[in-house]
Amino acid sequence: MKLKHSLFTRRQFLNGILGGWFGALAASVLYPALKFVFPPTREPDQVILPFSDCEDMKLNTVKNFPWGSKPGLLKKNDDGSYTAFVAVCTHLDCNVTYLSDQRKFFCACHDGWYDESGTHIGGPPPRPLRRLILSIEGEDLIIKREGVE
Amino acid sequence: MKLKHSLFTRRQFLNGILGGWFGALAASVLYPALKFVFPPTREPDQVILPFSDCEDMKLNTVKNFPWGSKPGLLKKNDDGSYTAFVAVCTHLDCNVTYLSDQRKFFCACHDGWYDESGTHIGGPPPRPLRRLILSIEGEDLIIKREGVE
Amino acid sequence: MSSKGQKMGLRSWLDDRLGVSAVFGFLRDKKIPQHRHSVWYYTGSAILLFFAIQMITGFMLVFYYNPTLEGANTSVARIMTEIPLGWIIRSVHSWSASFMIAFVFIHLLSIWITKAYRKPRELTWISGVFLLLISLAFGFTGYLLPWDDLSLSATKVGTDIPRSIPVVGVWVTRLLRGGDDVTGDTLTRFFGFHVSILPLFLLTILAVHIYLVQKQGMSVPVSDEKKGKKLKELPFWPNFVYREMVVWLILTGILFSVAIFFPPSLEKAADLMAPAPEGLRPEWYFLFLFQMLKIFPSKILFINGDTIAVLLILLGIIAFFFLPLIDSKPAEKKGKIITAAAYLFIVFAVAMSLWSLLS
Amino acid sequence: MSSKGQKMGLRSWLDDRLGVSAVFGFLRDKKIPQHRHSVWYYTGSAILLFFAIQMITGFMLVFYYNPTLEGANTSVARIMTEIPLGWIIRSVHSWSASFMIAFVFIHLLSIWITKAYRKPRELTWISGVFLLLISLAFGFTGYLLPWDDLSLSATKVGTDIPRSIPVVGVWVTRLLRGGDDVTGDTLTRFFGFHVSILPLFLLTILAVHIYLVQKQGMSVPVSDEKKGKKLKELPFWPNFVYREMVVWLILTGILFSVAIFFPPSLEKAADLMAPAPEGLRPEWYFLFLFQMLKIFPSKILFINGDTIAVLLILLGIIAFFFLPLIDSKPAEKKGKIITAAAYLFIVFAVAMSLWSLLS
Repeated sequence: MKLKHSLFTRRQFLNGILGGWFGALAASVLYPALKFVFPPTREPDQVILPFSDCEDMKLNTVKNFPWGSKPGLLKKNDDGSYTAFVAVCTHLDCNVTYLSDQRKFFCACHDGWYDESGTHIGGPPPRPLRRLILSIEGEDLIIKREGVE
Repeated sequence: MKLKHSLFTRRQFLNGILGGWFGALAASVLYPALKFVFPPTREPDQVILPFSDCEDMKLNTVKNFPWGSKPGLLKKNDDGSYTAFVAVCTHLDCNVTYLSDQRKFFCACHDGWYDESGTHIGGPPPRPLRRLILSIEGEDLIIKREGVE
Repeated sequence: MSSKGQKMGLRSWLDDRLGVSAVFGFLRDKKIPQHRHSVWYYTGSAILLFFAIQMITGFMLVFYYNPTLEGANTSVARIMTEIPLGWIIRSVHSWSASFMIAFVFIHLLSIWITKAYRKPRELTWISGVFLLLISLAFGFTGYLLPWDDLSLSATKVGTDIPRSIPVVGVWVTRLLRGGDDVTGDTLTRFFGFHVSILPLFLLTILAVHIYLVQKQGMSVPVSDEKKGKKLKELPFWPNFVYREMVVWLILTGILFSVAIFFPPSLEKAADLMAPAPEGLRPEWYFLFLFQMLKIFPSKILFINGDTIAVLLILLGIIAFFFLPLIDSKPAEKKGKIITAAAYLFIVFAVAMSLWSLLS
Repeated sequence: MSSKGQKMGLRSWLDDRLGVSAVFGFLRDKKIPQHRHSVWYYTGSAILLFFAIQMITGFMLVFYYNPTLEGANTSVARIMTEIPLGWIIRSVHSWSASFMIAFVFIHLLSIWITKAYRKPRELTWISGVFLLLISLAFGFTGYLLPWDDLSLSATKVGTDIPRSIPVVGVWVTRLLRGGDDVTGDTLTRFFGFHVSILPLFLLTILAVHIYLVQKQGMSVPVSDEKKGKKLKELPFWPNFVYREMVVWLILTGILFSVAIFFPPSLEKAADLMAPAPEGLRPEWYFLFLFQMLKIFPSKILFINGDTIAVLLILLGIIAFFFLPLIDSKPAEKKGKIITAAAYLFIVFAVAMSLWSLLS
């Protein structure tokens, strides 16, 4: 049935109303559902360690610290300086370990190798290890994510 | 088909074999399943409390102690003697509390009342509170289940 | 030709393999009788709506809920405060459960009163009572999961009730509790029932139930059937389905509004050693049974009062279950006693619930 | 008369309401063709056997397992040492999973090689591939639950793989992990998939699959069909069912023997901060994919090697999925390339698995 002066048939009108209603409902239901299922994960902006804990590290050794839910590795270089890495292989996310005697980082999952500066030198890893930015303020060793002021 | 000199038909024989096999299998499967689903629960045979903890209780007060996964109540009577109860209502298993001012045990679930000796005096409870057996050995207050030597 | 022809081609390709044209044909020809009791026909699909919402929100809550002594209350608190919009999901799940059970009661009572369970629908009724019991089991197990004082005590009472049944009772209690007492194992076990075992039972019986409803067609109430004249009918597709959709939209709207404005609270974590809190109350749909147990005397003659109360309740459930065999009159006969029993039950349940709420 | 008459009466009473006589009649008349490839017909019911065992033992394990960072490993240890006969239940669940997946592979390969997926069984094949993927998802999620070092690393790798897929990949990883990293939330979520979500999917698709198999009857291999002569047939009931039962008894015997003599071990609890252990290996059915990822170069031209590997695997799955549309020849034609591809796949998978095991 089409009324005079109407652009729609009654069926089109009803379908439009119902469809629009369902669409709006679906969207308003989907939004909280997605928010809930994909909660935001916050990587920490910075982690603060007491510097005294790291001062007496031997040269060419590493120390574990928690970087959010991932492990971080603080490495004391041969010149006494420090470097910090996210100790997670850039290939498929396994935790790496530092082999002091070989001066290499090693990921046991797929035989991934990095040299002591974190550059990938063997196996499947496509990128170097992620570095974190270090600064010492008073008693504290402050470890920051790149790009955080 | 029935063989000469045979008491069974072939069908009976096969059904018997298969049925017996299934029966034996079912029983051997059911036994571990039931064992697993109904694990034995062990009520403790005894609980030992340091007597020093209870010595300075006021008259007509109670002290909580864990009796396995249930609460126990140690009550100091007016004459300075002690009584121990399993503090669980005999009606439907709710935890009871002792009301010092009224000298009664009370279960809030269905308004159950017990007098200070644990006898049921009001509401739905069908039996008195369960008593435990007390003895003092040296520094220890030993609380035993009835029937345990 | 081309587009429509392709569409026809795909349909017949699918039909050759799936054989679903019989189902579609059936649904296209299905008619819903129209009379002054037609409104009850919508309760079935309302239950399905709430059940679907329960499934979806339940799958979501399972992502964050921890069924352990240490984790249960904390993880619900985390869902309520930390996970984005978690409080809405929990609130919808909790309210939708109440709505679903309310509609299950209405659905069964309407069938009871209109005698729609009579021949040939006896098995449909029995499967429906099964579904009611499973829904109540969902409600009972779900009530414990937030693990606060009230839910712990309600569970202690609820799982102790079967113990009054002679011989088998104590084993039922142990099966439910995972031991002689309510402990962390009970919580883990209730979670298993709630998310893993009960859903499979419910879906299986639901499939049978829906199949039976389709197979036997809609029942017409006694009062409308005996008039003898032909009733008006509404095509199932699209007329009835469209009306159902409108009902769904309204119910969803009400559900979400209630869920957003009245989210369920969360009390502090239960302590197995603490005395039972005052004001203990189970979910509203168990209130009348709860009140019944409360007012029963502790001894009747020499027998434990509870045992009698529990056996009475059990007898009631069995009678309800076998209602179509108790009232096996032909479909067109009146049944005044049965109708009276239904109203009596409603009055009894409402009165007991109110008594419990007001005392 | 009396007893037999009553039995007939009950049967017709039930049939009036349920309408199952069609099903029984169908099963009574069903025939299984006999030829030299008939042995593969038994693989389907073997899968059902193992799946039933998985359901029952799974329901039981859910009573004691805690899906939390603190509780997972401890609760499995408790099942292994404290709960009566718990180690057997866990061992049967673990071994039955392997047996089930092995038989799913055999089932699909036999259908691939005998070309039983051809018209009109395209949808049967596709539903079967779905069932394979769901079974693998069961295996993958279940592997994490004991929460030891090996299972944690395997899960980190497994859930990171989708990230290589452009655009959607990162969201798949986040959906699986419940965040950017594998944490306690991942464990809780995997448990939810394993005990609550996947079972419903599997049962639904399984119902469709079994319906389709019954509707279309058993396929006869190309080689036997073109001989033109009539094949011998075995009645489904009781002859074939009895033979199946014998197969079940033998398989159950083997399963229980293996489960009792080789129970799975339990390593110490996983530590999210510890380096990945050496000798990391997924379950055996993922070995060939694991090895493939391991040997892929890190860069091919300018593109990330993993991305290419993952897209290749994805392409393989899609091709497998749509096999009946790729090889759409009539059922009686030979298909040498398809047969060769099947054998090639078997050789490839076995060689890669052995390489991984021996290296």
